[in-house]
Amino acid sequence: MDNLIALLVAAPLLGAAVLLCGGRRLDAVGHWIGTALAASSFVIGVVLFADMLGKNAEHRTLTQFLYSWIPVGGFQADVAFQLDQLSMTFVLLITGVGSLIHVYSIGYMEHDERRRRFFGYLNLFLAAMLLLVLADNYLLLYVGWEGVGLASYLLIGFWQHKPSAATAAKKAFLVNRVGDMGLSIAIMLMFTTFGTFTFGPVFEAAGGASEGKLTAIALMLLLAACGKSAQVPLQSWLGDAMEGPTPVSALIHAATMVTAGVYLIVRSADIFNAAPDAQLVVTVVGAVTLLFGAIVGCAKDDIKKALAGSTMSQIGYMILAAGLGPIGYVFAIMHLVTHGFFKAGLFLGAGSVMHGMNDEVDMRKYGGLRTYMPITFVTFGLGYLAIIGFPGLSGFFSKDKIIEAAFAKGGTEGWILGGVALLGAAITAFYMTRVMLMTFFGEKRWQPDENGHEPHPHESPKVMTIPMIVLAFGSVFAGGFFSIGDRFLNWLEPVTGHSHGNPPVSALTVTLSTMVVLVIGVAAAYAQYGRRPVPVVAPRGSLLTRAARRDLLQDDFNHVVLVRGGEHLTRSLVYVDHTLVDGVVNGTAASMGGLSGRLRKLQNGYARSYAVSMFGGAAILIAATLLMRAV
Amino acid sequence: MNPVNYLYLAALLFTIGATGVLIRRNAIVVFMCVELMLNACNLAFVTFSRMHGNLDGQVIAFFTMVVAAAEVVVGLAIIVSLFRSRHSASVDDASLMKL
Amino acid sequence: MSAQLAAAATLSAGTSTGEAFQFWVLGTVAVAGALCTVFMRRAVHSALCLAGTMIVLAVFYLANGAYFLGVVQIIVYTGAIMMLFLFVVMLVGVTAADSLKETIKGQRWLALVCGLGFGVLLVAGIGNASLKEFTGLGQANANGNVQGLAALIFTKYVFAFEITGALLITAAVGAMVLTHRERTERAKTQRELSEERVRDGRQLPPLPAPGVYARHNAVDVAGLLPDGTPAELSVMQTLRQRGQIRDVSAESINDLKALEQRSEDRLERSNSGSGKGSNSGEASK
Amino acid sequence: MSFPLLTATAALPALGAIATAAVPAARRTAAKWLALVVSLATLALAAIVLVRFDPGGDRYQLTESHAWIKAFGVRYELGVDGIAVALIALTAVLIPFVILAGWHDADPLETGNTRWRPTQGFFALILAVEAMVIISFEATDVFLFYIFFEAMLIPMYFLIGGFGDRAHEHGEETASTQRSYAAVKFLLYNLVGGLIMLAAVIGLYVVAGNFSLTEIAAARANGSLHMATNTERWLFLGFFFAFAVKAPLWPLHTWLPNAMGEATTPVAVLITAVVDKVGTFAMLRFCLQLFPEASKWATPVILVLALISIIYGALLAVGQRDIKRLVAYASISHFGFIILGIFAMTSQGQSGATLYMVNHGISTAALMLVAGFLISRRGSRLIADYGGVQKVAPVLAGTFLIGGLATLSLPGLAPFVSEFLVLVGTFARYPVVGIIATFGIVLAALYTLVLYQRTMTGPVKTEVARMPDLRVRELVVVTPLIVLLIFLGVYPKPLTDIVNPAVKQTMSDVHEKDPKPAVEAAK
Repeated sequence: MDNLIALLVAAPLLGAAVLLCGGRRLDAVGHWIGTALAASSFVIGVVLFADMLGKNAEHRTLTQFLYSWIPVGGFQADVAFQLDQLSMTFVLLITGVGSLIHVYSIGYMEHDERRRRFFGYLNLFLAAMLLLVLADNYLLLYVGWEGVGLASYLLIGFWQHKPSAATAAKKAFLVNRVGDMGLSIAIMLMFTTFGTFTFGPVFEAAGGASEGKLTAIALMLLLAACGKSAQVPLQSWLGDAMEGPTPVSALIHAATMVTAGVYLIVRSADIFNAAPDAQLVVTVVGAVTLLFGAIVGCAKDDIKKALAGSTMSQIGYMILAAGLGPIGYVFAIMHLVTHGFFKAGLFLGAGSVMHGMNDEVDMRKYGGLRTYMPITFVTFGLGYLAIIGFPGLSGFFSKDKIIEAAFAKGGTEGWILGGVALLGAAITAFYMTRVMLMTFFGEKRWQPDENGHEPHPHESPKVMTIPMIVLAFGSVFAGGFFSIGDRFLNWLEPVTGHSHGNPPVSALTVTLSTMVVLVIGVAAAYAQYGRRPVPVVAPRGSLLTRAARRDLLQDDFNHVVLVRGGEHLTRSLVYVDHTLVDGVVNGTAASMGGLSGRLRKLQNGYARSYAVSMFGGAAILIAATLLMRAV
Repeated sequence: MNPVNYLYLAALLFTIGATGVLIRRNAIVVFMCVELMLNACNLAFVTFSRMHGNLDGQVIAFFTMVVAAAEVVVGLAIIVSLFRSRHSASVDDASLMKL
Repeated sequence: MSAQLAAAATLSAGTSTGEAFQFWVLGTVAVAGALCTVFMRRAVHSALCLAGTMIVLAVFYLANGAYFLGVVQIIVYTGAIMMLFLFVVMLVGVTAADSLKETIKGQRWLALVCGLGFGVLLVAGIGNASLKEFTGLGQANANGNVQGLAALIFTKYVFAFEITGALLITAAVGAMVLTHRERTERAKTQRELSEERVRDGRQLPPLPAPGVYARHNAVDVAGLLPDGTPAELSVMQTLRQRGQIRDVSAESINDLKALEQRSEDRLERSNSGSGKGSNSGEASK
Repeated sequence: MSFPLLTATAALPALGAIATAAVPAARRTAAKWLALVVSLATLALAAIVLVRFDPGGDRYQLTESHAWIKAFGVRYELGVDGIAVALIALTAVLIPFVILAGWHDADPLETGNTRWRPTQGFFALILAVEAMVIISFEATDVFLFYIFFEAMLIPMYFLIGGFGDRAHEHGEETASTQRSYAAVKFLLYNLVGGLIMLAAVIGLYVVAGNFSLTEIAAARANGSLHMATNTERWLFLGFFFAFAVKAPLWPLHTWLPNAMGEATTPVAVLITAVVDKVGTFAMLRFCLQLFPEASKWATPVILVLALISIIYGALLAVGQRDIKRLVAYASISHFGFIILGIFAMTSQGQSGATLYMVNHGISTAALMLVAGFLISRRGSRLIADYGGVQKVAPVLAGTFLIGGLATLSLPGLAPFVSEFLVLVGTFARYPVVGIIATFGIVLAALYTLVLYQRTMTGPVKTEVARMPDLRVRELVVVTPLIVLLIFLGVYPKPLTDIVNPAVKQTMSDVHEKDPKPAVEAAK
């Protein structure tokens, strides 16, 4: 059974290799190969899952040692996998949603002549992501970590002929690279602290290390998480990442990759538990991003960017929960899974809408689509209800738990975090309702585009709608399935541990207040966008709105400080290198030349001046001899 | 008086001659200065021979004279041909040893 | 012979006050001569001063018991070599005085510094060499200085002597080779020369003779052309080159004027008588 | 005695060079094939060396030793340790690709150079360089090493100054002047370094009485040869300076961009991937073995310089307008990493540095050669002249991207292993230095991706519109390199197994031990 783990990774990797090296002759069947391999990986996952369920909680952790990767002195890195409940959860999510999105892409990318390549990249992503969650040491995890980064780079920039796409891809990779820096430093710290970076030993030894070191490690891990999961201050790339094809946004930038940060933190629970200060920072980051993403989401008119904002804020929830320690780990993951479902569904819905509106993304040019594309409307609507936490749907359970946990943190922190979480819930309700209304309700607002053909919205083909339906099911029932009888809790607890904390307020109160804010949010949105018609051209809006449209000026800050500053630095350095460093050398050469030119003048060809030197020489010789005699 | 003074005198004359060689431009005068130096040497030799009480010093001086004579002959010949070729006897005119 | 012995006796270790006196006097002369040799502007003067110095040195040789050398010095050096110098000097131009102005930058100072340093060092060297006692040439010159030298030259230094002989011959040949100019082309005949002269319109008739008028029959006075201007050609080329022409045209012309004046006067006087006569004649009519 | 394998490995390319040069000018193609065959044969010999070498065995194996100049006790001593074997293998692997990539570069018909240049000369010179590089990896006699370390300059000089690619924005004349400038600069820099080293070599002889690395090292180890502290330091500096110029280390680096920019791409690869490695290799073999104390004494300064090289090189790479110069500055940054690893004095650092030499050789070769193919198509080295190539020539773009990803040391490709080892090794002893060096990886991503974005993506420029994709010859060059990159990234163990024992030896030479982990120390 253990040996199957490697297959999980191998299958999509093989797919990527075949599709990318296969060449044009595979164009016809490429997408089928890719989908089949993704699905096979899912099947293997399910088999392993069934096997795991068969065992009791203690023996559920499988490991597989492939070979020793980098053995140098005390530095022993192996290629070895570890499959426990946490990993298993991710494996199922990744391969499941992944396979669905493969299917969806078959339809979505139908008219793209580079579809084979697209599926290659998708498979590559799956492989890297699985490697990430299956690795049994941080270095191997790092490989997966950067692998998904690469895949996301390739997929965001899939339409490279669009400069915006290329830039977005580069930006995503660079920002992630900053996070990766954090991860690599964390690994180095682990190596110097524990002499290893394999999960088991590290977590055992974690107790022995000084808190300072642990905090440092934890913070570095957090930096990595921020990069990958688009948390403040490294969130700026996610919005631009929407340049990629919509399935990519659904799979990578909503369901799976961006949640890797949460995985990392939960996986490193033992380290974080031992570093409370770091945990506090985590919660703060989570809370801030939560609001940040929500606010951005309210202002965007680009449907995908709006969803991206919401993704940010939802992951904010997860990070927040993960920061709460044992109280929140489980719920973080749970929300992660449910979010995986409904957010993927939402994105696929958005994709379907764009598909029908020949790639129009501006919601102000939508409106009243529910009649044109009913399935999309329904699935999207279910996803919407799920994400705002409509009672009984997935989001309701998972988010509610997180808010409770936030309060349960206790103390003023608890209140603040809980409050923020509530506020976030309200805003979520607001902007999601806004999206919903602007897209599917009201009268139609689309006009013929510049070359004059009117978009005639139509429902997407089956191959696209079926995945959406499946995901819709997920987003409806997953939460309930997990929560009833604390299934998910019992499933994960052996890995992450769990504690109830001390809730200052009863769960019921929290739920009720959530409901209240939810209603407020929806009502506000309805008042804004449901009652009165939506202007096709966005109004100037308040200062906050304008800021939010510009991602709260994050990019402007980066541009001014990093890009401009960097450009000036490099330019001046180029100048310095040419004039100073090189100048010194050339200057030396020149001065040598000048000197020799001067010495040359001594050779003036006059016999008499030569005679003088001869004579002087003679004098010196005599002097020398005399001195010798004297001494 | 101590005959060493002769040596001092010789040294003095030699130096004067040498300086002359360096200062004068006229080849003939330069030549004369060389002669002066030779003579100074001769004086020194003679004094030495008196000092050591044997005649070898004088023999050397004698040879010096002979060689000097030969040298003068050739040297003057050179000067004459030089003068013929470039109507001047200045040593600086023959400054072709420049790069 | 006895004189020589006596001389030899005097040439014992010490030196007589007479010799000291002689040394100081002649030494000064020698140094002065040397300095003049260096600093005289005309080669001739330098040569003469050098000759003087050499003679002084000859005397010193004698005083040091090198009789043969002393004589040789006077005859060969002062007599032959210096004369050779003088020949050359004359050849180059006896009056050509070369300026002592230094052309090479810093050369003079370097030279002086070096010279000074060198001299000081030499003196220092001699000074701290222990040269106290003198054996003197007593028995070396016992049976004649010349004989002694001869003995040495023809026994001990015979090879050196022979080689010097070879050297002298070589030198002589060398001097000839250097100064001898080989005629490369055929000598021109009278006709050719005269045709050449006609062709490039040079003075055809023989040159005019210098020294017109009895007063000036010297070769350095240019003859006068009819208009009284001096005829350069009438003076020999060397003098012309050296610019040693005495121009007498001006004074001779003045003399002419004076002459005419005087004849005028004389004529005046003879005319005056007749004049009166005529006047009176007109008056009688 | 047994068959002199090492001598053969070095001699074969040397003879090949002579033979190639002897080919008549009319038969250029024959010369090319001859050179290729010779380099492949050398590769085979190197493979035999690799096989015959026993990682567990003595430090120096396959040794040969003959008296050479008795008067100075100079001996012809060869021997390889793991590090040398790895680098010899690298050289032998790269040269065939260099030759293949330069197939047309020296061909007057192809390059359209008005001045006819002997093609076979080009290949003969390349083989000569290979021979010299290999023997300086093998030499265990300081003097022998020095000779070839210096002699290398001669063929390199002609390769840089004599042959350039057409791709120059200012036409052939400026190109040639620039070339000669670059060549002279290269020569002078390395010559100065070499002369200083010569002084140090002589000094070493004066102190030690012979040139044999093994004997001196042994004598140093067992204390029978004692050096005064200052003597040792001066000698160390003498050696190190030469190697730092060759490596090159900031601020002695300025010759590299000129040389790599002006030379043809194969030669540029030769410089940075093969020749410069001699410098870093020599630091590891000579500086540390002969002058352990002095090395430790100089470590802080060297680390700082290495750091500067890393950051500075990367930043300048970002600022370049010229593809080849960009790669050159990137290499400067990478050499910073190598030197950092060497002088971190940890087994991770030094193994990492050795791996880095190999990996950097391969990755730079891949990137630079593909860049060369790109340049040869468009005839310009300016990044601004490209755009949208990806759409026209996807394979070219793909290989270029892989080369770039290797340069930014993406996990899964070989350079990552070495770079991470270097970083960990440095961090273990000097945490701050390690962290600063880590910024290098971000900058690496920056310049690589910017280069890729500007050249390969975006709308298709008209000039590149009908650019052909990679030809068979070019694929033959690139594919093996990429495969090698991936293999060594996924399974570097074979390499580490060879290198580790040698590094252990070096560590013991400098009397250093890896720092112990904090927690175990706590226990």
